[in-house]
Amino acid sequence: MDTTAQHKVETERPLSGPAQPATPRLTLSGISKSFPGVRALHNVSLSLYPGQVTALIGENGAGKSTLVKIMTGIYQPDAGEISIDGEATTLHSAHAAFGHGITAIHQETVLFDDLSVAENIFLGHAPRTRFGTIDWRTMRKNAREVLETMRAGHIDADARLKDLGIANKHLVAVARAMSIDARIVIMDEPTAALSMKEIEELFLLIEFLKSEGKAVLFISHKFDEIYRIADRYTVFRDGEMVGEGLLKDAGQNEIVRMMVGRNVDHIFPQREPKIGAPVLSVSGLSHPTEFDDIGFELRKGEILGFYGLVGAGRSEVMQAISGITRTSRGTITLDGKPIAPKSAADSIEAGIVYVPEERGKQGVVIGMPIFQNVSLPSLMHTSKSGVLRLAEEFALARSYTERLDLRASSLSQDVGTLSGGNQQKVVIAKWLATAPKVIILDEPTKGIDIGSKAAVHGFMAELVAQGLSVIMVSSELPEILGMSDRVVVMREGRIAAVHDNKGLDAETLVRTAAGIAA
Amino acid sequence: MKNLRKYREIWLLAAIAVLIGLISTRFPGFADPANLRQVFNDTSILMILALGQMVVILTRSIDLSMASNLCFTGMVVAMLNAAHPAIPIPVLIVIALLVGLVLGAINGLLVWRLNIPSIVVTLGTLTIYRGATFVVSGGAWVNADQMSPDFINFQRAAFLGLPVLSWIALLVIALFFVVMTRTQIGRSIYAIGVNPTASVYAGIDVGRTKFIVFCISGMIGGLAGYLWISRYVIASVEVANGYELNIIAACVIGGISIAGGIGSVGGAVLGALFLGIISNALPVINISPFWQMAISGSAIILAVVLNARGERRQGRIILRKAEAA
Amino acid sequence: MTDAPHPRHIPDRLDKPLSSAIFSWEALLVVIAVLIFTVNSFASPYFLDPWSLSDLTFNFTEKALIALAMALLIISGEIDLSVAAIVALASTMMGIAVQAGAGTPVLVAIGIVVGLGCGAFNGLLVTRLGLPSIVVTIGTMSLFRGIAFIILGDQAYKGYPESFAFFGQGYVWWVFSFELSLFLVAALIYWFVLHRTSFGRRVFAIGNNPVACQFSGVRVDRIKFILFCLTGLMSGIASVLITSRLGSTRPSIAQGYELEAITMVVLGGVSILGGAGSILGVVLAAFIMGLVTFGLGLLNVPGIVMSIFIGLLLIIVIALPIVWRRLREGSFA
Amino acid sequence: AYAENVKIALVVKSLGNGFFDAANKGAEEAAKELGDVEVIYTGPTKATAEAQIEVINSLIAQKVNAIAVSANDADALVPVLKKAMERGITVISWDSGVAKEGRQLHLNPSDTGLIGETIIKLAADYLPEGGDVAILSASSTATNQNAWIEAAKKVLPEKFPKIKLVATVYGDDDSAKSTDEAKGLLKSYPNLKAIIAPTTVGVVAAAQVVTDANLIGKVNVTGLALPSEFKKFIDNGASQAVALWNPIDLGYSAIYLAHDLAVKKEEAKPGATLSIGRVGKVTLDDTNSAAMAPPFQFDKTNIEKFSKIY
Ligand SMILES: Nc1ncnc2c1ncn2[C@@H]1O[C@H](COP(=O)(O)OP(=O)(O)OP(=O)(O)O)[C@@H](O)[C@H]1O
Ligand SMILES: Nc1ncnc2c1ncn2[C@@H]1O[C@H](COP(=O)(O)OP(=O)(O)OP(=O)(O)O)[C@@H](O)[C@H]1O
Ligand SMILES: [Mg+2]
Ligand SMILES: [Mg+2]
Repeated sequence: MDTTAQHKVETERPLSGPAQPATPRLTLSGISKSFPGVRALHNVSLSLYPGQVTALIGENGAGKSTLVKIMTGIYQPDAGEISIDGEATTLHSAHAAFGHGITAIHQETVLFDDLSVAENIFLGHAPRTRFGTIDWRTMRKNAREVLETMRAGHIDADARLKDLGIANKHLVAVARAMSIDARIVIMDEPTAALSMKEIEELFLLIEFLKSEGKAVLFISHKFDEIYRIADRYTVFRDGEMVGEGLLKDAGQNEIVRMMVGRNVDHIFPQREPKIGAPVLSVSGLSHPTEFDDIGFELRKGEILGFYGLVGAGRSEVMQAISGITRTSRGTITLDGKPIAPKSAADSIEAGIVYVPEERGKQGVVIGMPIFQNVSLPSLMHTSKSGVLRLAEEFALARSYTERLDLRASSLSQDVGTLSGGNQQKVVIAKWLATAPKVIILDEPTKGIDIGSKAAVHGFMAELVAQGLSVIMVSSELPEILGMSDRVVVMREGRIAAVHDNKGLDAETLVRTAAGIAA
Repeated sequence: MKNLRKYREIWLLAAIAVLIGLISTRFPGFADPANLRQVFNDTSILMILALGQMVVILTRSIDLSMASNLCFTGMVVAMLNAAHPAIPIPVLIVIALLVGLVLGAINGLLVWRLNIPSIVVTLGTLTIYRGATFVVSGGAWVNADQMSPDFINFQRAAFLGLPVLSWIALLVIALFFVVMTRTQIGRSIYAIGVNPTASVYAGIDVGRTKFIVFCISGMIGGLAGYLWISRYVIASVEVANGYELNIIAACVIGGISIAGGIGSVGGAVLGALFLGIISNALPVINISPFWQMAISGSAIILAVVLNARGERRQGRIILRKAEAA
Repeated sequence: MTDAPHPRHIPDRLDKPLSSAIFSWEALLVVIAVLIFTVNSFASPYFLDPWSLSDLTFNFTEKALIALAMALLIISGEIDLSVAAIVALASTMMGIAVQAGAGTPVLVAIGIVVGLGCGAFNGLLVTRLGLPSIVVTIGTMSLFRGIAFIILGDQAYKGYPESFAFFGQGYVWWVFSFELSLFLVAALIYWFVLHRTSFGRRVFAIGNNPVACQFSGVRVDRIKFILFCLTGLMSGIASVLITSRLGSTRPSIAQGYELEAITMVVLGGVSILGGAGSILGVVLAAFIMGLVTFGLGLLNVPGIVMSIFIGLLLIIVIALPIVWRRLREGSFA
Repeated sequence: AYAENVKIALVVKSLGNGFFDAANKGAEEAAKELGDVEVIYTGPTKATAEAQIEVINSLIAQKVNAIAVSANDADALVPVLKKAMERGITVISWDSGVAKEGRQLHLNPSDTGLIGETIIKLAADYLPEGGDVAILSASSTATNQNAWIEAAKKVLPEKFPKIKLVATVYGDDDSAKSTDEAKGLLKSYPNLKAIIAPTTVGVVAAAQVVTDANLIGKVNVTGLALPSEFKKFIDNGASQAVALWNPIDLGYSAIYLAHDLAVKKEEAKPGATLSIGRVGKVTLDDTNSAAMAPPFQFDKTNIEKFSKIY
């Protein structure tokens, strides 16, 4: 599969259109939206221009995704006006938004696992035969064409979506957006689950969309991406619009100040690592299909980074160490004693906790209050011979969530009503509360805004200073380089290299991860 | 895995062939075309009902009220026929479809507008519709003597060597096949089952589609109501009592996933046939009728175990992909 | 310089408006129960009689005992449709034991053990093979009752010992039957387990997100297995009661109990999708169903017409809060 | 002597069944004759013992004077009926009996042995050369049907040596199941000459199956049938003759007996002779059971007339 081919035609085109095109393609003004007990958006405005990329920036819970859902007809605003090409409209359903050529790649991938790629692209607007029935043959042909134009011809239009890798799924989502000849394309944190290579591909695509004159809304917490791809910015804070303009006129610090309301300088915490004896050692760990011969050591007070491209198998290894998936061979030793966890309960008891990366599915229990989420793995400590003690649960939940600067109205609030980033804080709090020896964080800052990121990093530094050991799985190079003492690089289910993080450079890491010789 | 899923119908067909083979060793006449035609005819109503249930299950819903709907509609048309024997049968069938549609629409509206889980709604209407049968009939039965000869004989008339009932079943199967594979609504039904959230984002009106699905199962229930009553020539409150579970069992055996999104018209038909063959064969191969229940129970468990095997996700197979690359 | 982030204080809980307590599910059920009770006592002169009221409890206690365990199972996101079949199979096994001359303690033990065994069988199929419980139990429903039919055929077992009759026919004190007393005690135990123990908490959590629970060190399969066993156990106990009450066993015993038990659970406010519900609600629902059927029975309304009322009650009680909320928000679509 | 009416509950196996509706007609007739009787016609819709118990519980609470029950289960009703008797309610069973300790007397529609013989004779009369016959019964737990089949089997060898009973199957009084079973019989026994269905539901299903299979004249359907439901199949020849006792008389007698025991304080003891209005007198045997008239036969000559009555 040749996905790395360069596409000269597109990249050589002049970037972005005129500085200030005459009419915005889409204008939102005075939009407000409340949920029971939460004011998600208050009187916000936003304009999208053809051939330009607008970045929407804001902390977790600032209301970005809510706005996306309003623009795509999924939520109805309580107040405000939407106009397209200068004409006021209401988007009373997703279908209506579709009809206006608005399409979105949502924060959560929302596609159909059990349907074919072609159907995923054309569901709802499939070509018809003259009898009015679906014309499967034309649909497949068109799907192949759309994928071709996106240079994603390697994706089989007849394949089931569930047999595709995550990056290809994203491409299908984009293909769907392309297939309706969208005029407005919205991307809500599209890069959060992608590796660097795939992010590059995505950027090429966005350039292509721009060149086609589409208006693009791009949401991300990563400033390097924003500065690379966007022309304009709009900043939200606590559901209100606090600034907008051209990116070339605004510096990062200025934007961060707008976003947080204070200065944040994200410098990785300065640590004086006091590395001790090995705490956890793994050797020869193998799984029939996912990974092979994994061996490494984690020492007391150490942060061990795990780097790799998405899909390298890091999460699977960590889940095996914490007893969630079964291995076929290999040994795990904790504090010199061999352990063989058969479930997460075993590993938590032994002192190893795994903070999963899929927050919604594996992390939070939506439908339950924050404090019950936090106490869930620690129930044996907050209860006495099986009988619950609420006061202790609240105390436990409070001490950890407040340290992570959780934004919530009360500890009895349903986690489901928190923004993505705040949910992530609950997830981290939950596993920290078990007082582990070894903590494995899988993409701990995925989807977390810059202020909270600093909090999480600071917290990690604090943890190791107290003598804990941390494994941090991350696909973000700055995070890996900024936080780890040593870096394990994984590629295709095997360990490719172990580097000491002294004078380690990004290039070496990327090369080992991708398997390209230096 | 793709293969197993693709060929599930073929596996089921093979299982049915083996079953027929086994029965034939004890009762040689069973595999005769004439007998198989009869088995098909005997199973027609179950097949039709299973198709109606299938579309509901595909959307992650369930319709427990189908058998009660059948009972109610059957009673209504039987009473109409008894009172006005002159009403032509096609008109009665249309009435049955409409009555069924109304009952289905009630389920659908409650699911759609009030967002009550379908299992709760239809658990309620399961008893309500059957009770309503008692109310409209005053508890009295309508028996063969009160029904007009046309009413009884319509489905029995032979047409090109098959009874009309079989033709109706074939027609319904063909209709469902086209709808489920070739129309927007059919594909939306699948999409909703696979991923409801994504369906909303894709512009499908999930609530309205569910409403439609319940209307379909309601109409099917109504149609089956007429067919059932005219077949068994008695309309009473107890008609098809508990049959809702047979319908669901047929779907399950046919590989329709209770979690929605997975299943096919062929599967539902074959699942119904499988059950039909068992209930047809047990009496003729001299297995005590007391075994019938345990056998179909085991068949259901076996089918769901096998289907789950086929559905099981095989992981992402990083290593093999790596080797292939 | 980074400004020090001030940790914000998060209160334990916000003061709930009184209205939310008034409109709670249990309150609604209490109102309905009182309403039906009042209507009944006006409609029939025979209703307000301690013995009548005591007789009324026999209509629901066996199903309600099953409903207690079923509530936990449904909260955890599973369901068991085979409970009535378990009752039949357990009763059949007790019948065999009677034929062999077993005494009362042995009979009770057999009923309970068979129930437990059937529950464990369901639990194993669901947790070990990862099958959907609704389908598994549709299968075992036919299987268990089918076995009862194979064993009994057209026979009936009778001749249960005198002392065995106590469970289904005896009184503990005055009008309080053994069945009712057992139900009240069981309800108390289930209430405590579900609402006051970490086990109960985990049951709720599993119903809301089983995967996250597994990652959080909750032994999801083990808990589900226990819940299936409990449901089987309660069915076994119900089987002892009903067999004792009827004094005989037939394979068709307890037909249709599964749907009635589930109706009780759902009417009691347990979410059929799992993750929410209360034992108090289930107990109230059991009494409401008993009151409705008995009240209408006193007016000689046929059972099938009563079932219309139960069906309507189920839908109305569930729809009411939704309609109410929509009307108040003025957003009735 | 009674200020208010005597309340007698006629509890049937299931509501809606034409047979029991006819019995209720007789009950009302008896009530009118007796003057001070109020009949409560009730029963479950599903023919199960549990449902019948709920019905009886509410009758006990209503303090009815007497309960006359056609039982879905001979044993399961005993405890609740005992309770009724303890509370001073007169309990009798009719049609389908309750075990001795659960009632004061039982009124059999006819003599069990006689019914067993009649159902075989109905088939044999039209099979001078003999041949294979099969029985399609109601539910496998139905007490009365089982007793009749037993009796039928007993008389077979001596009285009808040429008739061969090849199978007994159960249609559960469910028309769909009965149909399947009847079909199965025709398939498994190609030489079958008659289907005997001692149940009003099964006999209709079997006759319809024979009609559908174009076997009229080859397979004779017979058994116990309600003339109004079955006329069609006598007319079309699927059946030569069926039999039944008079359900109206049965309901009439049940009310009479219940009234006698409840009001006149007649004692039900072996050997006692009780009079039942226009029907005459019955004598109790040593299980306190009485039998009414022999089953009455319907064929082409009289079905027209009786189909108008019940
Ligand atoms: N369905 C809902 N019900 C209640 N509250 C909600 C709902 N959806 C969002 N909110 C609340 O609205 C606010 C805005 O959430 P939104 O998801 O738009 O944030 P976001 O800017 O996308 O954050 P993130 O960067 O974490 O994704 C949050 O306080 C969130 O808790
Ligand atoms: N084929 C796929 N289908 C669905 N989701 C996938 C697929 N491949 C990867 N993902 C998702 O992408 C994310 C990251 O991939 P995954 O965890 O599998 O890779 P990894 O190498 O094991 O871990 P990491 O991304 O931490 O390196 C996860 O949310 C995972 O569920
Ligand atoms: Mg968001
Ligand atoms: Mg991962």
